[in-house]
Amino acid sequence: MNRLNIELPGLSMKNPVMPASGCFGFGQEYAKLYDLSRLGAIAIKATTVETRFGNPTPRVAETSSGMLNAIGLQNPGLEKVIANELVWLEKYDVPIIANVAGSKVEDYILVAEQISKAKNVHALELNISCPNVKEGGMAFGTNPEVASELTKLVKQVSDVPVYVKLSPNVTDIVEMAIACEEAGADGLSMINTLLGMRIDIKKRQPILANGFGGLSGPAVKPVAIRMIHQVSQAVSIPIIGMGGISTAEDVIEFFLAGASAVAVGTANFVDPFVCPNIIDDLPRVLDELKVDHISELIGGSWK
Amino acid sequence: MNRLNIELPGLSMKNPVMPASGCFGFGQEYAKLYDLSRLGAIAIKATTVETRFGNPTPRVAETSSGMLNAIGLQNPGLEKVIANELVWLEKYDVPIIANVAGSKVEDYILVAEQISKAKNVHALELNISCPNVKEGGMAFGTNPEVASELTKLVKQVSDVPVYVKLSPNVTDIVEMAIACEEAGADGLSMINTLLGMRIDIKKRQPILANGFGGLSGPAVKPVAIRMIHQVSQAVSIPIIGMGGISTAEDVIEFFLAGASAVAVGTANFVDPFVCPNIIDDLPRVLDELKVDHISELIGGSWK
Amino acid sequence: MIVENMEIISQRNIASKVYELVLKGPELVHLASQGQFLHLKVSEGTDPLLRRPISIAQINQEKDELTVIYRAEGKGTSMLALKQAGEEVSVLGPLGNGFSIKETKPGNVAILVGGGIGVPPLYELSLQLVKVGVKVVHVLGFAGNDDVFYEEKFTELGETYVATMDGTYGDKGTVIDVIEEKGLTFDTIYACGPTPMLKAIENSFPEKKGFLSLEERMGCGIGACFACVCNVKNDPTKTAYKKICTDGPVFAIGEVEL
Amino acid sequence: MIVENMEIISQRNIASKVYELVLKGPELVHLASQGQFLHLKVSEGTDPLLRRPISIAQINQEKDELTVIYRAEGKGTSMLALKQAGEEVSVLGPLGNGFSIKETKPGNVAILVGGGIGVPPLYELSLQLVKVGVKVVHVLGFAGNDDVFYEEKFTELGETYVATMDGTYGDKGTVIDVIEEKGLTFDTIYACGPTPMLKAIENSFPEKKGFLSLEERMGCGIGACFACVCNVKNDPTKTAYKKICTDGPVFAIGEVEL
Ligand SMILES: Cc1cc2nc3c(=O)[nH]c(=O)nc-3n(C[C@H](O)[C@H](O)[C@H](O)COP(=O)(O)OP(=O)(O)OC[C@H]3O[C@@H](n4cnc5c(N)ncnc54)[C@H](O)[C@@H]3O)c2cc1C
Ligand SMILES: Cc1cc2nc3c(=O)[nH]c(=O)nc-3n(C[C@H](O)[C@H](O)[C@H](O)COP(=O)(O)OP(=O)(O)OC[C@H]3O[C@@H](n4cnc5c(N)ncnc54)[C@H](O)[C@@H]3O)c2cc1C
Ligand SMILES: Cc1cc2nc3c(=O)[nH]c(=O)nc-3n(C[C@H](O)[C@H](O)[C@H](O)COP(=O)(O)O)c2cc1C
Ligand SMILES: Cc1cc2nc3c(=O)[nH]c(=O)nc-3n(C[C@H](O)[C@H](O)[C@H](O)COP(=O)(O)O)c2cc1C
Ligand code: FES
Ligand code: FES
Repeated sequence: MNRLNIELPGLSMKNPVMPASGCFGFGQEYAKLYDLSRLGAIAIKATTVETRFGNPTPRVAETSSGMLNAIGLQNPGLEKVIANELVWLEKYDVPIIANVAGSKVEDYILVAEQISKAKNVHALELNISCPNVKEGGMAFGTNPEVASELTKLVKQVSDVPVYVKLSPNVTDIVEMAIACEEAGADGLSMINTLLGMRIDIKKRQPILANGFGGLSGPAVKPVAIRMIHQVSQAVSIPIIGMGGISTAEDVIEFFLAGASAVAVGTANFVDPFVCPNIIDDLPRVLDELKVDHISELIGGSWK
Repeated sequence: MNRLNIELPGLSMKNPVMPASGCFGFGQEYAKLYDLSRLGAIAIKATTVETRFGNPTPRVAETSSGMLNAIGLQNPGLEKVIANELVWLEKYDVPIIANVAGSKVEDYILVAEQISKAKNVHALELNISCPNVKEGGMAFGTNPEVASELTKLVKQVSDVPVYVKLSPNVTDIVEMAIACEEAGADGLSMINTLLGMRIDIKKRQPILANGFGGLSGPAVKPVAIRMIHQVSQAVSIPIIGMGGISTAEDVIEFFLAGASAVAVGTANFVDPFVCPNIIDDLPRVLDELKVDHISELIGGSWK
Repeated sequence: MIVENMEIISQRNIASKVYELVLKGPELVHLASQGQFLHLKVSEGTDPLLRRPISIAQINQEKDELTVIYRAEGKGTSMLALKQAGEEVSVLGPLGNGFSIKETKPGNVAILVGGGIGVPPLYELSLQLVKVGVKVVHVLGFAGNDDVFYEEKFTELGETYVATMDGTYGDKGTVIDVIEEKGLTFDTIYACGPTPMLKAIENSFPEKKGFLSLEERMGCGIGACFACVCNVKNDPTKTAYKKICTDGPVFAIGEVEL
Repeated sequence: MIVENMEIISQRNIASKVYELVLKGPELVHLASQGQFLHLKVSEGTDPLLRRPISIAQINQEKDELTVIYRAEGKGTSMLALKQAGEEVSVLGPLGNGFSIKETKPGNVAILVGGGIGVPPLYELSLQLVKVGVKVVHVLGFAGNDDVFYEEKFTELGETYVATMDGTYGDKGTVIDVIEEKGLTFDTIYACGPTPMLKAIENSFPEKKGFLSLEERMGCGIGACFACVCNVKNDPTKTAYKKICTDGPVFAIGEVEL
């Protein structure tokens, strides 16, 4: 019996665990370590219309139980992602979620339209929550009208279901979620990183060359759990949960909060085998909790 | 030479270190451990008009490098705080900051008016950011108009300068800060806790009886630093910085971000001597950084 | 109450997931008494962040040593279990008000009832009661055979009954079942264990003099954070409270709401 | 590239804040070569969270042992310094492309220039160069007398010059000063150390064949997170990049922007 399979709009997943966008590149590095077909899905790195180098270095800084990153959406650009990265990924039996980013509305539309046509892209993840770019990114994700408008336009052009990736840097996450649901989003993915900063006291300047960065890792887990708990009760579309997951127990906590699948980000840097390890460990935790199928736990803390 | 003294509206501090409100009770417990006169100031526990028991237990939950609390503003009430706690504190040579809370505007006004008349209360801290109460608290701290209005009213009745304690659970912290400054706030104190949750996977319910709680400790430091960095450049009133401070180096990081004094909360639970230890350790760090007086570092990361 | 870096003298696995840890230091030991607890920092860094409250199981004044017994359950206690002799642990304590032995007269009978990981603080209590001439009877409840510890040590001090929930060792059933079935009689009852057990004791022996040691999630452990409060019995206003960390962890039966 | 729990065989303090750590394990050692690095997890919990990149200083295939040398500077390395023989460390590696010894012909002269904590990877490199018959000259720069380490070990392999910035040991000045003052000549230059030193080498010997080992703050260490990229020289679009963790840490002089 498969105790872990999950069906979500566009995504038929063997198990609910995927690497989070930006923490797994386009899979090539991890493919040297294990068979990517073991994953429930893969959220590939944000793709923009043009080739981007991203921000100057240093781009990462450590914090207590967390890290800040300000990569700045470095990626080869739409054309190369489709021609090289996605084609390379075709050899794996795993649905791909394409993370779509841009500076302007037209950018999002262009990327969404084209990348959603790729054979193995089963869903889009609309990244309106990247805190590390001057234009676009989070600016789209902190205002419900703007998010709603963008979601509608992307839905019109996408061949596959659209998940909107929410920013936690808002006063009212429920309002944002509802706006996206009403605009036609097929699912939500949350949370992206919290905007943070660390200062090098010797140099008297931020550690990150970009100044600000996005906080991820176990430190943010309680914020993610809280937001998913709130949002899952207010919307009826599924949530891909993320933020600090590093163990099978964490996955269960996200499910009980209201997630229907999860993404693992920062933990891949600590242990590159973390995704398959979690997948292998989940049945043990389900046994302990006397649960047959993981889907029984969705929203279990409030249902 | 005193290298640590700081002058802020209402507060003439020997050093910039105070315990944060709610993490030090009214000082009696820590007075058994060290002389409270060594502290730069003391922010006492939130005071409401009436005696409050607070929320049911469990009221705290641990998170990675942080903790959640949902104490719910337990306190003996305005009358007893003035008659007992503040009078007891008179024997120490240390300015008191009274943290003012309530469910309605009138509550805030009543507490502010009366407590500001107490001999040793040198400033108020307007708590519009407590995430742990159903009414009032954070509701006042997430809308700039509401915060502004409350600040104005409290300023009218207070005999001492008023610091507004900001909630980090907002989309635009700068907007909140400016609203408070324009309403007449003498200073800001930030950040209060981030709204979070943890779920007990065996019980399938939140660990905290209250469900949500406020996240504090080292985990939130990067968010605090970021917000102080943003706000200190946008306002001209001083900032009491807090969020995850546990070492003298952390204090310097907050000063460089833009704080003019700091409060230490959660770290008191890990090491009850943390405040005097930090104070004693600061000169060593100033030596290492070749700085004569700590005030030279205020805003040093952006000035 | 002080903070002391204490040296680990020994660490032994004495039952399923249960460890006996002996700590040595010149100062704290001499302030401690039965029923008080320690707040242990199990790691250097900020994860886990908070200290862990653990009861004092034995005090050895001559050797400057303290014994604690704990179950490696969650993250913090599991990390503590990895520590070895020679390493140091930061200890805040002694905390709280422990068991008063004055409440039982010499010659009288005290029954000490422990449930699972509530058993440890009863050991130092028993030593002290025996020292002043109180007759002690122990009733120790565990989940199963693998969880039993310190039976012989308690037996050396007085009559000792062990019950397990699954009946794999001793009598099957709860500690209350044992007291009733064996018809045990006593002047004073001291208990530590899960809240349902404490409630059952309160209900079963309403007329007896008794003391219960409570547990709650703690922040500071010293009375400052208001994490660990409980309601006081018969308080219609529901605003009166006791702090388990400083007013307790031991309360007289009927004093606070369980 | 694998993740292996390696046992600490020894840990020695060899200069001010500098430690030499010998790790043993059956697998990783046999994949490693000079100039590659390891990604070390210094604690069990989530603080510190990230692994620390540390170069391989020596590889002992027969004994299944690796040596690394690091400065206990910040939180992570300070915690690593507290670990003792017998404990385990989780190691991800070997990572990156190291120094190629094929670039110098047997009989030719290679100069190995190290600055401070950039010295360690040159040791295994020197061992390998000597093995294939290359004549090695070492120029090692340190801040001061207390910081010097491995001078004798390098001297056993070839001519070795030590410079300190404050002149408290060896020659006063930079490694470049030493090379110029002593009029050292060479066919190939290999260097590891602070970026200003690497830049000075690039500028001083533009016509020489040389290899520089770079540093950058890292996330994954395996090429997936894009934390450690640098620009490629002479790229007008400024979009070409190299990842220090996988394309480096060693680059030919002139390959990337320093
Ligand atoms: C006064 C007192 C005395 C105690 N004496 C003992 C003893 O002698 N032996 C023993 O094994 N246990 C004792 N406990 C319980 C012990 O404190 C918890 O088992 C322990 O804190 C759990 O930590 P963890 O790292 O295993 O779990 P985690 O899940 O990592 O703990 C997370 C957080 O929850 C708190 N927590 C979890 N469970 C409990 C609990 N049952 N009570 C209080 N806090 C909890 C932890 O302290 C920590 O802050 C005592 C508790 C109290 C209040
Ligand atoms: C390829 C490579 C090889 C290295 N080899 C060695 C070596 O052999 N010996 C040695 O002593 N040091 C070496 N370093 C530097 C070493 O990685 C840092 O000194 C170390 O990571 C600092 O960690 P910390 O815990 O002391 O400081 P913290 O301040 O706690 O570090 C915080 C974060 O910043 C990162 N960081 C801080 N300084 C540096 C730095 N200089 N380079 C990269 N990341 C940094 C840490 O890895 C961590 O993620 C190497 C670095 C790289 C990139
Ligand atoms: C280095 C790094 C790069 C990231 N890049 C992206 C990205 O390109 N697109 C995106 O939507 N999220 C990106 N994220 C956010 C993660 O996908 C994830 O939402 C977040 O890190 C929280 O999960 P975690 O705590 O498990 O890392 C990035 C995170 C990190 C740490
Ligand atoms: C147990 C606890 C109780 C608190 N009570 C209050 C309070 O009564 N009033 C208030 O303004 N802030 C309160 N806070 C917030 C702290 O004052 C502080 O803003 C926050 O904890 C961040 O600082 P820290 O990370 O150093 O703890 C409380 C925090 C904790 C942990
Ligand atoms: S634990 Fe803080 S008051 Fe009891
Ligand atoms: S450290 Fe992640 S790509 Fe180099």
